[in-house]
Formats: sequence, structure tokens, C-alpha cells
Amino acid sequence: MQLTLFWIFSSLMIAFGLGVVTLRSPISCAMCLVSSFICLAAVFITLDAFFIAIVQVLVAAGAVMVLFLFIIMLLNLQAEECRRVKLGVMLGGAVVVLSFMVLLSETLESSPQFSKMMPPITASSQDVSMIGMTLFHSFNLPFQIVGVLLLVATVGVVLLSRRTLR
Amino acid sequence: MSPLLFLIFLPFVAIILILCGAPARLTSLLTTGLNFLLSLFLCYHYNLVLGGWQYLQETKIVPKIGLNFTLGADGLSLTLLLLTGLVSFTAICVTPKMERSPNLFYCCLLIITAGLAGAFSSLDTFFLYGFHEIALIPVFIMIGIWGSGDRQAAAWKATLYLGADSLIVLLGIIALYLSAPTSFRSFDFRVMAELSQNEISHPASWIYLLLLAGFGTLVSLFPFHSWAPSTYSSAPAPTAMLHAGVLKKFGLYGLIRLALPIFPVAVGKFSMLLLILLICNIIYIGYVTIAQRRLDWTIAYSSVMHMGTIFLGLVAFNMLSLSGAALLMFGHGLSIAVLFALCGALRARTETLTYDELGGLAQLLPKASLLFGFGTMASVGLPGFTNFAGEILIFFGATATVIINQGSKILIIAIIAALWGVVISAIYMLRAYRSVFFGPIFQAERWTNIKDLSLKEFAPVTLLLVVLLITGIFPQLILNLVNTAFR
Amino acid sequence: MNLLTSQLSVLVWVIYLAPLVAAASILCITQRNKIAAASLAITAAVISCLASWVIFLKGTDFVVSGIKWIDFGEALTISIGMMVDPLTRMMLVVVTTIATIVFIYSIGYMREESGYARFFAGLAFFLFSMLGIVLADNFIMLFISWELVGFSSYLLIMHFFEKESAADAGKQAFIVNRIGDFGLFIGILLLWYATGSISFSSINQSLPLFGTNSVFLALSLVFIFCGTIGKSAQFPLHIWLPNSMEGPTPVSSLLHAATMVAAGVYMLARIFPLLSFSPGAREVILWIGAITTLGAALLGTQQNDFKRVLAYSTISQLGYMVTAVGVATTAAVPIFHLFTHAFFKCLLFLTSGSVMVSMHHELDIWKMGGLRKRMPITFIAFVCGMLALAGCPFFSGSFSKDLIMKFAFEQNKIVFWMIVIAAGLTAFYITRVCIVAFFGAARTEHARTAPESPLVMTIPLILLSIPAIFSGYPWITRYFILPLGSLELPKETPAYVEWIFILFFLIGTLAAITLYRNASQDPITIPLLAKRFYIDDFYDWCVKQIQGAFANAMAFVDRWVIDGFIVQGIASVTWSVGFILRFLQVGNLQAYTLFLGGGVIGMIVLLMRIH
Amino acid sequence: MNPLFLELTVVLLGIALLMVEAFFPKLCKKRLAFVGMGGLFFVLLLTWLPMSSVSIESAPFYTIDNVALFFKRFMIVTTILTLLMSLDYIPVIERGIPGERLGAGVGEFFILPIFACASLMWLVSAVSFILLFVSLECMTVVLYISISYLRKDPKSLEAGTKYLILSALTTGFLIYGISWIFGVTGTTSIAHLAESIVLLPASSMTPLLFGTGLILVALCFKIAAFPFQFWLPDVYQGAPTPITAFLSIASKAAGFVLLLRFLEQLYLIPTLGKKVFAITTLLAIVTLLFGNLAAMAQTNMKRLLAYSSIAHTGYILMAVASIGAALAVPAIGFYLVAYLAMTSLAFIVLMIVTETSGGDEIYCFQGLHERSPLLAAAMTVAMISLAGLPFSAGFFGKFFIFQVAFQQGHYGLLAVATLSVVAGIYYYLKVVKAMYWKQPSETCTPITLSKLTTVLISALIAVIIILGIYPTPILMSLQ
Amino acid sequence: MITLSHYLMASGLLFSLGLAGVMLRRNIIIILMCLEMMLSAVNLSIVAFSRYSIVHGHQNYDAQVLVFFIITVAAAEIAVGLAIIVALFRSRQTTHSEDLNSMKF
Repeated sequence: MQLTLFWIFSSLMIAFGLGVVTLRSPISCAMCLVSSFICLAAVFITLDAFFIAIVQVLVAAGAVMVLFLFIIMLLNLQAEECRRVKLGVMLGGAVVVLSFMVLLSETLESSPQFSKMMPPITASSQDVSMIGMTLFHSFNLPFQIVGVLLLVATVGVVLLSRRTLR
Repeated sequence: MSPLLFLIFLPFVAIILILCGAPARLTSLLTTGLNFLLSLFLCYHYNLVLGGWQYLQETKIVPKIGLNFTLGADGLSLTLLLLTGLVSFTAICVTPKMERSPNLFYCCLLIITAGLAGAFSSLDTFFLYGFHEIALIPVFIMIGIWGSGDRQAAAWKATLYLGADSLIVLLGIIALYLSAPTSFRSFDFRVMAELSQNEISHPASWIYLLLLAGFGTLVSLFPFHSWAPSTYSSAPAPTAMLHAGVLKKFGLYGLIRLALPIFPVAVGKFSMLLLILLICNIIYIGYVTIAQRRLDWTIAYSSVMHMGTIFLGLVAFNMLSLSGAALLMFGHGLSIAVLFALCGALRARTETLTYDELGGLAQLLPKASLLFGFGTMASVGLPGFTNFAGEILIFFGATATVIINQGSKILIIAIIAALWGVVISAIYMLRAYRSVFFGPIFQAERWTNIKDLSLKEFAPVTLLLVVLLITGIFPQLILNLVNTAFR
Repeated sequence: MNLLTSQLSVLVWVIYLAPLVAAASILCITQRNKIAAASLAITAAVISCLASWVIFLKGTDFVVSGIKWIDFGEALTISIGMMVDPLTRMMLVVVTTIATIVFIYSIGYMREESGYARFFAGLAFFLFSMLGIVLADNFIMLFISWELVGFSSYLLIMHFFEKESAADAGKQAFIVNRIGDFGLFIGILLLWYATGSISFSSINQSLPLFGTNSVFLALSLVFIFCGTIGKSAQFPLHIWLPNSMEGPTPVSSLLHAATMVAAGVYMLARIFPLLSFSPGAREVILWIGAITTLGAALLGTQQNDFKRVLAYSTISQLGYMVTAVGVATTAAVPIFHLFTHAFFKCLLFLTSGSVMVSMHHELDIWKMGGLRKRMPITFIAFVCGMLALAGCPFFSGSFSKDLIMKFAFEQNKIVFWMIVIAAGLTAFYITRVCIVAFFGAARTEHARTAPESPLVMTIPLILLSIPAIFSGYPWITRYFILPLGSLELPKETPAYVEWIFILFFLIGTLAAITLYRNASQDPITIPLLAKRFYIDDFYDWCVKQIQGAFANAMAFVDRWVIDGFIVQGIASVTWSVGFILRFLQVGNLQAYTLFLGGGVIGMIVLLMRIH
Repeated sequence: MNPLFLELTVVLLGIALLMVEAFFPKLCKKRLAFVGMGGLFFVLLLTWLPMSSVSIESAPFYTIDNVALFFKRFMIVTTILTLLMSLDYIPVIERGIPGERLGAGVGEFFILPIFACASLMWLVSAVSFILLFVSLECMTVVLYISISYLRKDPKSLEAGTKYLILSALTTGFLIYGISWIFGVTGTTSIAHLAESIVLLPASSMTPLLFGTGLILVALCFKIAAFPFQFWLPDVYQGAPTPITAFLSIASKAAGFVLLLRFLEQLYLIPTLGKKVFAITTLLAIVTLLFGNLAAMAQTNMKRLLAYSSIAHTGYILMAVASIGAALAVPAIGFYLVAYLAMTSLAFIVLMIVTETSGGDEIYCFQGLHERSPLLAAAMTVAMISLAGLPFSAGFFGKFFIFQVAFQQGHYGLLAVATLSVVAGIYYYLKVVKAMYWKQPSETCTPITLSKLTTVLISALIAVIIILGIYPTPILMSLQ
Repeated sequence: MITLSHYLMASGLLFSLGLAGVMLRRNIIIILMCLEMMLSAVNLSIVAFSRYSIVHGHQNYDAQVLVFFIITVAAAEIAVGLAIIVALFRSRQTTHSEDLNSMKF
């Protein structure tokens, strides 16, 4: 069951990801991204990370995507105009990505710890409450900082995107 | 408080005063004059019987690594401090009236003066090094603004060359410092020298080579000399006086203080190399000098060449030759200052220093010609001038080393080369003197308004010459001081 | 006169320093005032002269404990030390006396010339330096004075510095002397190396230190002799002396004839005891002397310049003295010739000066003629000098020359014949000058109207004529020369030697008379001699072509290889690398991301692969 | 006191100022800046109070050792300087943003650095990857906004975009690296990294290296080591000058603190240590070469300072590569302080000159000596110090670094550094040359400075020279 | 069964895809999307790591919180990024990365 789910959703995730990289129209790209993220959320579920999966759908696939689409609409972006494809860049990118993957697979093969089976979860605990505990108890400080970050980002977005400032 | 501190800080005080609006020329004159008198007094007051380091003062800077600001002087330092005082005073005297930012010029000169005073009175290698490098930027600025000829290229070359060179010195100093065992590390060169004597440290010979290359470049040791001629010929006269007269001696001072006493073995091991280089300095540069067609280039190259003789004194490394080298440093500093001062005065009047365009100026400028004659004779080592006494001592010292070494052939060749250098210097200096001042007047109509030296040019140069003569006739005045360092 | 040694020492200091004081005062104070300058210099000379006579008459040997110039204790102590021995005393008297006479003569000679004060300052300074050589008790003091003498010679030759030739001559004299001094100083160092001493007395007694190493001794002495070659204008460094005639005539007379150029011989005499132990060195000296004697005499026959003839004769005579050093058994022999030569050559030059003044500085003997009647005193003085120089019997020169020839005959027959022929040539050329200049008809307007010189010039001529005639006689040499050593030959020479000498004198004289009587131009021209064996040209060529080319090549290397190629090359390569590196920064975001990706790969690969 | 209060105070200060700005928009912006500076200065004073050890909850993330305290002060001072610079920059900001009235949007320009300051203060205390990530991002977001602040200036936006993309990309690498480290060691703590690594089997080395490499990339990006420096010249040139200064000083310093904390742990593992050591050395070499050589041909002053910033990264990396020497950390600290003084001085002068001559090319500095001797002198001092000539703070900085490098036997590195310093002398003196050798162009008038700027410039000159003679206080506070 | 390396490989592929997109695409908005994709890929690997390392019987929630932070930060970053892009588009009428070339060398 889990295996099937994993294969299906991860392949879909990759496929949609490929769509983001290759499709010309920004809107299609955004749609692919959303789909990819939703597949990712499904993969999270296969990992028993329900809370994260939900957050992923809500924030990444929901909010962020809306933002993207909104901006694309706002700016009225059409399909990317055809510019000359630079062969060197393509080649360079391919080399970099391929070597990155080679390195990655090399890393994965190097250690037996990556081929271990998924251990069963023995403790019965609520996912959300555990996360809440962790977040508000021991991760208090980073949480505050993230707050500051969001504040700053808000101020910044206002500053940058208003046509004229008052 | 050590009186040496005043030597260093007076110029800085003067700079601040000038920045606050004090008359630049007067302030600088007073300051350097005061510095000169103070250094003279310090020389006089120095206890010859006691010898060693006097006027000591120590301020801790970074105690953890043994970095202190230690002031002190022995005879050698005092001699060079005296030279600094004298040359800086005269350099400021002969500074002509200038249109572009005169204050800046005087400030630059004062900075160099302070740096030199600091370099020669610091016992800490770190400050020794630091103070000398202060001069880099003022010289750069001065050549660039007030220089002549291809001044921009010259300023760049000098600054970059000497910048690179001082880094090598710095590396050498750090290497030296680190070669001592951890608990004995200090930047004080007295401590460094002692450590080597106790053979606690294991100074490798490559440190010596670093120091030799570094200090050697500053002294324009072949083949690291090519910065010197262009710099000196392009620099304004006061700058050239200070640079060629005093600053250049710092390299020798550094070698005497650091390289020679700490690496006796390495000195012996590489004496062959140094001897070959100094022979090149004398003979090769000598002939290059002969080929020069301009007065400023001739004098500039001559100062490169004379360094070879001083190096011979260092290599021979006995009391005679070292004292001789110190004496020649003093003499050469004064004589080259005389020549550059006059060179500057001439350039201001004739706007050319090419031999083919000059001649017979002695009829128009009798005073300049007289003084230049004295300068020439001092430079070629005529008896009566300090240079002669120095050279003689070096030759005797080197011969004494030959006796000890049972006739090292290359040393003998070096001595002969140095002696032949005396002939070479006569050839080019006399030709320079003759081409510029003697013979019929070349293009008489050009020089209708030419004026002879004014008092403010004549008097300081005369002062230098008088000192040259006094110390030449009574070299023991300087030797008594200097010997305290080589005992 | 009962003077103590300490008082004598003071006197020596007075002799030595009086001219210096005069020179310094003229330089610093009385540059504008002609009379003051002249009187200062002459006063100093007279003081020195009188004091020298006092010392001479006192006749005691003593050492003046000088000040220590450089004091390193055992290692090296150089003092401005002076000593008085017979040689010193003789030289003191000769130098100061002749100097006084020339100084006085100069008042007349220089009265019309520029740089009057400078001239007297130079003369006074010369006298000071020359006295330094004479009085020196060690090599360094000698060397110092030696250099100073060269310097004053330079100054005085260049007196008329606005003339190209004078300026060049001065420079040449200085440089050539420097070349000689180069050898001399090597010699001094070698002697010091061997003996550890620089004072004459200890060097002369240090023969044991050399032991069996005669080559070393010979080498040192030959190097010392280099100084003589330079200063006494011996072959091959003789070229400066004829050129130095550009200086005012009193200078030629005092420096380049009577005193300074003889300093080389004087120095050899100083170390004669050591020299006499080195046959090798003496052999070299002998040959150089002989070659110079003959060569210069040959050259003298073809010069048309009054003073140049005298200059070559000076070289030739100095050659005699040097030869004498090579052949004689005591220092007295060369010094004897130095002694006589000083007077008659000084006299000859002063007469030439007298002629010059009258002739408005015309020196070509072919533009003179008939001066005998216009300038009788000068003529008579010249004849005295001429006969002394030519070696006419009963004149001073014949005594000393004769002696040298006898010694040469004993030592080396070839040399003997060389110097005998030179003697004949001497008679020939000096008679030639005499005939052309003083006899016959006046060839130019100047010659026709030439007046006799004023008293201030003629009196010195008369005064000098006396020793020029008599200084060779035994009743004078007894006081001056004999204290230095015996003039006796080790064994009798055949009597014909003397006759050969007289014969050659006669041949020379008569040949000149026959050839040049009533000649209006030179009947013989030998380009080789007129061009001075092409030696000057050869040196010019060497300086221009060899030294110049070498120097230019070195300058090229310095400018373009060391500075241009290496130093600037490194700088420009560095700069260019930087310039190229800058183009990595293309400003394109895509490129940057690519580079960054590449960097990531590189970093990881490196981390994994480096061990 | 609890050290966390320091950051809290700063954040509160920022929020308070935001409120004031929001509710009293007519308020003079300069006053806002002065209040901000005053508040920061107050926090600076607070740092000298005795600190209690941090509470249990935050202990895994947060440390308050000497280094952290030192760099907290460093960050506060940098921010104060940035704000001071911004005062002179107000006209440019006003021109650079589309506002309904003059002064709109200026206030935030003073407030944003305060938040950046707070995040930097957290950052230097971070001993956990989580705190590291969060506070680093917080600072980065502030920088995104500040760099693209001058919206009317295309360069500013271009710089912002470039920084945004590249920085976000490295953020990706950073957390990917963090995830690998976490996956292998099971910890997100930097402070306990070495302890965890020691327990690992040998086979875990490869994934560990994979993660380490990725994290190093991100840190090298922050400090702008070659080949991760590409963003820097463009961003420096485009950003508002005070922000450039801030970026150049604070962000770089923070990067080095993190690098130090990270590498200190890695050096404890011999096998890993050697590799990292080699990598750092290599990075130092290429960074030195690139920064110094590429700067030589530069004609734009801001870009020149950018390349110089890369060069200085190289020097500090030398010390990082010599971390074993006792003096290495103080050397880095001192170097950064020196760099703070000299760079801010250079940027201040640059800013004033740009404002008065209408450009930031080097030729705009021509004849500065005749236009304003003080500015020329200040720039000369800054250049001398950057070039590392005595007696300037920069000299001592280089001296210590050379010394520690020598001690660790980095001879090749030293040779490269020597070449670099010479190249450095060349390009720094190009500015001096322009200021002194050349005459000012006809249109350039003498520059008059405000009193505050004069005092600021003089103070910075004094600091550079005093530190160039007496560096001990800085060294002591890091031992 | 699924091993850890499956998840890691999937995450790695997604990461590489994002990287490729960042490097090869020239529309800045799409580059931002790709960046977002890379961050999500990282999230996947973190979650996988946390799931495969059981602490006290349950997965490592520290890591999950980290993921939570990453998502938040990424969102903020994207917001600011898009704001910059809006401003850029307003002033330059382009979102093409090759048009950002006013500063180079």
C-alpha cells in the first residue's frame, strides 16, 4: 500500500516538477508546481507526517500558489517570449545537474544506513500536539524570530509593491 | 620618557599644527631643525664609555605575543638619527615655493621624517618595520604631484616594488619571530639576537634569504634595483634627498640589526651569493650609470652603485668593515642629498637635465657649480669627505676578512671590483659635472634670466657639505659612536 | 739654532697647514679680492718655505706624532702622522722653494686672467696636498694627499673651464690618475695584508714577513708602482700629462713638471728598501721607465706646441727617474734626477709661460721666431734650462742623467741604449724648440712685437736658472742628496759610457741646429710621432667604442630586460590576469547561478576526493 | 541579565519605531534615526552588564560566549554606523522611491537595519542549525528589501533581484546540507556536532561530507569566497550605499562567525578536519587571487570596494585555515573590526563624493584633496588601512593573520597573499592617485560637510589609527 | 519495501529539477517557483530522515518543526521576492533575467 502510494505520488511529483522546469507559460508552470506540491503532501503522508502534509497543502500549495498566480495575472505575463537558447548554458546546466545527481547517488550508495527499512512508530502520540509542544516549548526562540521575519517581510512587501508611498 | 619619543612625535605635532593653519614652511623648518638639534644633542649626550642601548623606553602593546613599543638607541641608531635630522632639515630648507597644495608637501615630508626617526629608534622589529613603511604613501603622493619626467610610472613602480619588498621583510620578521621557542618569542631584536647566540632557536637560512631580499631591495641590491633610478630621477628634490639619503639606509640598518647578527651561519653560507650580487651592483650598475645621458639618472644610478660598496662592508662583517659601512652610509646619505638638492635646483632653472642640452653653466651659476663640485667630489670619495673614510675602512675590513678566510677568491674579486667602482664613479660623476657646468655655454640665449642659487638653497647644501667635511676630516667623531654598536 | 723636537713638530705643522689655511681663507673670505688672495697664498708659501729651510738646516730626523684619524686600536690605526728624514727635508725645501717662486711668478702671469682668487686658492691647496705627500709617514696619509694632489691638479688644469679642451683635460687627468690609484690602493692593501701595517718604517723593515713569497712581494710592489704610473705619467697612463698643459703655465710648471708628477718617484723612493729586495718588481719598473723615456722623447720631436714639447720631455725625464728606481742601488739616484729636474723643468715651463704672455697665448712654435732679441732674459733662462735638460756637461741635468745611465749600463744593456738614444732625442727636440722659437726671423706679428715680461716674472726665471745650472754639482748634492744614500756605483763603469752620453747629446743638438736653422716649417713630418703613436686615439676609441658600447649594452639590459621585461612584465601579467578574471563577472544572473552550481559541485567533489 | 533581552530590546525598539512611523508619518525622519541610534547605543552599553547563563529552553540554540558577545557589539556598532551614514543618504532615498510626498518611505530605511541587527545578534549566538537558519533568513529578508529599496533606480532593483535569486538558491543548499547533516548525525546542534560525528561509523563519512559541502557553500556565499562571490560586485554597486556598507561588514562578519563555529567542530574530527582545512586553504588562495587581481582593472569605486571585500574575505579565510593557532580567532575578530572601521569610512566618503559629483566612478574622486582635504585624508587613511600599510588597523589585521598563517605553515598561501597585498596596494592607491595627483574638473565645487559627518569621519580616522597602534583591547575581548 | 534512499532519491531528483530550473530558466518568476521546489525537496528529505530515525518511539519532531519553519520562511521569501519582481516589472517592464545586465565586470 505504502509502496504503491510512494511510487505513484513521487513519480507524479517529479513529473510535475519537470513540467515547471520545461513549460513555457508561467501559468502552466504555476499549475504544475501546485500539483507537484500536492503530490509532495501525499508523499509526506506516506511518511506519517500528517501535520506537515497539511501545512504543505495550505501554505505552499495554497497561499504561495495564489500569490504566484496573482502576480502573474497582475503583471499580465504571457508565455515566455522565445529567446535564443544558449547551448553553452544548457550544456553547463545539464552537466551541473547530472553531476549533482551522480554525487547524490554515490552518497546514497556509500552508506548502509540509507537502505534500512522504515522503523515502526511505537509510541502513540498525537502528531499535532507533539509538534505544538516542540514548537512552543523548546523552539520558542526560533519561533519568535520567524515572527520578526514575517513582520519584516510584511513591511518590505508593502514598501516594495505599493505604487507610491504615503 | 625617552627623548627619542620627541623625535618621532614632533613631526606629527607639526602636521596637526599645519592642518590647524600654522604656516607650513616655518613650522616644518622649526620642527626638523629642532629634531636635528635634538639628535645632535643625543649624540653628544650618549655615554660612549657605557655604550649599548640608551634612552630606553618600553610600552607594552600586545604583551601576549611579546610585541612592545621599545625605544632606544645605540651609536649606530644615533648616527642615522643625526642623518635623518640633518637631511630632513635641509630637504625642507631647499623645498621651493610651489603652486599646488604646499601644505600637503610639507606634511608628507614630515611624515617621512617621523617615520625615519621611528624606524631608527625602535628596538622592536615590528615598529622598526612599520615606521619605515610609513614613507610609502607620502612618497607616492609627492612623486605623483610634484615629480618630473615620467612621474606617474615612477611613482607606481616605486610604491608597488617597495610595497612588495616590505611584505617580504614582514614575512621574514614573522618567520624570525616564530623560529624562537614559544616561551621566548619576542619582536625585540635584542632578544632575537640573544636567542640565536644561545642557539635556542633554529633559524633556517631561508629566513635570512627573505630578509636579505627584502632589505636588499630597499637598498637596491642587484637585481632588485630597478625601482630606484626612476624613482629618484622623477621625485621632487626634497623627496629624493630623504629617500636616497636616509630611507634607503634603512635596508642596511635592518640587515645590520637583524640579518647579520642572528644568522652568522647563513651569512657565511650565502656570502658567495651576496658577493656576486654586490659585484654586479658595482660593476654592472657602474657601467649602466656611465651610459646615462641625464644628470638625474646618473645621480640616481650612482646611488644604486654605491650601495654595492656598503654591502661589501656588511659581507666582510668585522668591526672595521661594519664601521666603514656605517660611516659610508652616513657620508653617502649626505652627499647624495647634496647632489639631489642641486639637481632639483638646476631642474627648476633649466627645465632639462640632459647633457646634450646643457654646458658651461659654471659661468652662469658659480655657486651651484662650486657646491656641485663638492658634492661630486664627496660622491667619488675624495679624501676629506666622509665617503672616503668609509670606503677605506670597508676595504681594509674586507681585506682583514680575506686574511681570516685564507683568501676567499670571490671576496678578493669583490674588493677589486669595489676599488674599480671608485674609478667608475669618477668617470661618470666627472663627466656629469663637466657636461653640465663646464665647456662653453650651450645655447646662451636660453639662459638670459637664469639666477644663481638663493641663500635658502645655498645655505642648507653648504651645511650638508660642512658636515661631510667635518666628519670626513675627523671620522672618529662618527666612528666612536658607531663602534658602540659593533663591539 | 737650538730647537727642541716638539718645537720642530709645531714647525712641521705650520709648514703643512699654512697653505691649507690660505686656501680655505681665500675660498671663504677673499674670493672677490685679487690682491688679498695672492698675498695670502704667497704668505703661506713663504712661511712654509722658510720653515722648511729651518727644518732642513736643523737636519735632525724625527717623527711628528700626528692625530689619530681612524682609531681601531690593534686592528687598524690610521694617523695623520708625519716624519722628517733626509728625503723629506730635501723634498720640503725643493717643493716649498719652487712653489714660492712659482706663486710669485703667477702674480705676473695671471694678472690679466679670470678666476684669480680661485687660482691662488688652488695653488695653495695644491701645496698643502703636496706637502702631505712629502711629510706622510704612512701609506694612507700618502694616499690621501695623493688624491688631494690629483684633485688640485684637476682644479688647476680646468682653470679655464669654459674651454672644451681644458674641461676635458681636467677630467681626463683625474680619471687617469684614479686608474693609477686603483692599483696603488690594491698595493697598499696587499702590503697591509702581508705586514699588517701601513707605516713606511715598519713596511720597510717587514721583509721577513714575506719570507720566501717573492711573487707576492713583487705583485704588491708592482701594484704600488701603478700609482706611480698614474701620477708620474708613465706608459701607458701618460696621456693625461700633455693634455694637462691646458692649465695655466704656472700650474704646468709647478704641478706637471717640478713637483706633483715627481711624487710617484718620491713614493718609490720611500719604499726603496723593500723594493730593492724584489728584483721582479724592479724589472717591471725598469722596463716601464725605459719605454716611457724613449717613447716620450720620440714624441717630443714632433710636437709644435711649446708646452707640449716640454710635457713630453717631462714624461721622458720621469721615465729616467723610474728607470733609475729600477737600476739604482740607492734611492738617491732617482731622487737626484728628481732634484735637478725639478729646477730646470720648472724653469723651462716658466720661460714658456713668459713667452706665452708675450705672444698673447700663442703656443705654436712655428708662429714664433726671433724671440731671442725681444725677450733676452727669458731667452737666457730658457737656454739654461735647455742645456740642463739636454744633459749638456756642467749643467745640472748631466750629472744626474749620467749617473742613471751608468747604473743602467751595469744592469741592462738594452735599457741603457734606449735611454741613451732618448738622451740624444732630448737634446734634439729641445734644441729644435729653441731654434724655432728664439732664433731666425719672427714669423708673426705677435712674435715681432712680443715684449719682455715684467720683473715679477723674470726674477723667478733668474732665480731658477741658478739651481738649474748648479744643482748637480757635488757641493750641493752633498747637502741634499748624499744624506739619502750613496751615489757611488758598485763598481767602476768604463769611461766610454760618459763619452757615449756626450756624443749623443752633441748629435742631437747638432742635428736640430742643422735641420731647423732658418726653417719656416717642419722639414720632417712623421705622422706616427705627430699623432703620438696613436695611443690617444686608441684610448679614445676604447672609451667610446668598448666602454661606451659595453655601458650601453648594460644600460639596455637594465632598461629593457631587468626593468622592462622582468619587473614590468610581472606587473603587466598580473594586471592582465586580473583584467581577464573580471570577465567572469558577466552581470548575467543565469551565468551566476551556473557558476554557483559549478561551485557547489566543485566543493562537494573536492571534499569527497581530497585525502 | 538574560542575554536574550539584548535582542528583545532591539526588536522592541524596531517595532516601536515602526509604530511611531506608522502613526506619526509627519515626524522628522532624522529624529527617528537618532532615536534608533540612541536605542542601539543603549543596548551596546547593556552588553557590558554581567550576563546570566541562558535559560534551559533556549540553551540548545543559543550561546553567549566571548565571540558571541564580541560580535553582538560589532553588529550594533555596524548598525549605528549604517544609520549615521543613512542620515547623509536621505536625499538619495527621497529621490529613489516613488512617494506621494517627500520623506515617504524614508523612515523604514532607518528601521529595517535595526531588525537586521537583531537577527545578526541572534545569528552570532547561534549554535544550532535551526536558529542559524531562521535568523540568517531574517537578516537576508531585510537585506532583500533594503537592497532594492531605491525602486526608481533600476540598478537597485537589479541588485535586489540578483541577490534574491542567488541568496535563495544558497538557502536551498544550506538547508539541504542541514538536512543531510541531521540525517546522518541525528542532531541539528552545531555545538554538539563533533560529539555526534565521533560516534558515527566510517561509512557515514560520504553523506556527512555531502552535507558539509552544501553548508560550506552557503557560508562561503555569505562571506563571498570565490567561486561564490558572483553576486557581490553587482549587488554592491546597485544597493544603496549605507546598505552596501552594512552588507559588506555585518553580513560578512556573521558569515565568518558561523563558519568559525561550524569549522571549529569539524576540526575536532581529524579526518574531516584535514579535508576542510585543505578546502579552506584552497578557497583562501582562489579568493585572494580573484578579489585582488580582478580589482586591479576596476574603474568604479563601489565595484572596487566590492572586489576589495572579496579580497578581504580571502585574508580572513587565511586565518580560518589557520584556526589551530592560538591567535587565529582574535585575529579574525580584529580583522573584522578593522574592516568595519575602514570600510565604513570608505563608504561614507564614497557616498558624499557620489552625492556631490554625481557618480561613483573613480574619476569622480579627482582632485578631492582640493575640494575637501578632510575627505581626501579620510579616504587615504581608509585606503592605507585596506591596503594594510602601517600604522593602520588594517595593517595589524594582516599582521596577525600572516602570523597565524605562518605559524600553521601555510607558505604557499602566504606567497599568494603577498602578491595579493601588492595588487591591493595598486588598486587602493589608484584612488589616492585620483584624489591627489589629478586636478578637480571645473564643475566640481568644494565640498562642505555637516558637523556630524565631520565628527564621524574624524572619529573613524582616529579609530583606524589607534587600532593600528594599540590593538590589544580588541584582542583581549576575544581571548 | 521502501528504504530511506527511495525518499532521498525522490527528494534529490526534485531538488535537482529545481536546481536545473533555476539555472536554465530565464523568467524570474519561474526561477522563484523552482526555488520553492528546491525548498520543498529539502523538506521531503528532512521528513524522511526524521521518520527513519525513531527517537523515544516516535519520529524526530525537531526536524518536523524545522520543516515547518522552512515552509514559513520560504513563503515569506517568496512574498518579498514577488514584491521585488513587481517593482522590477513596473520600472523595467520585464521579468527576464537577461535584461538585468546594467552592471557587469
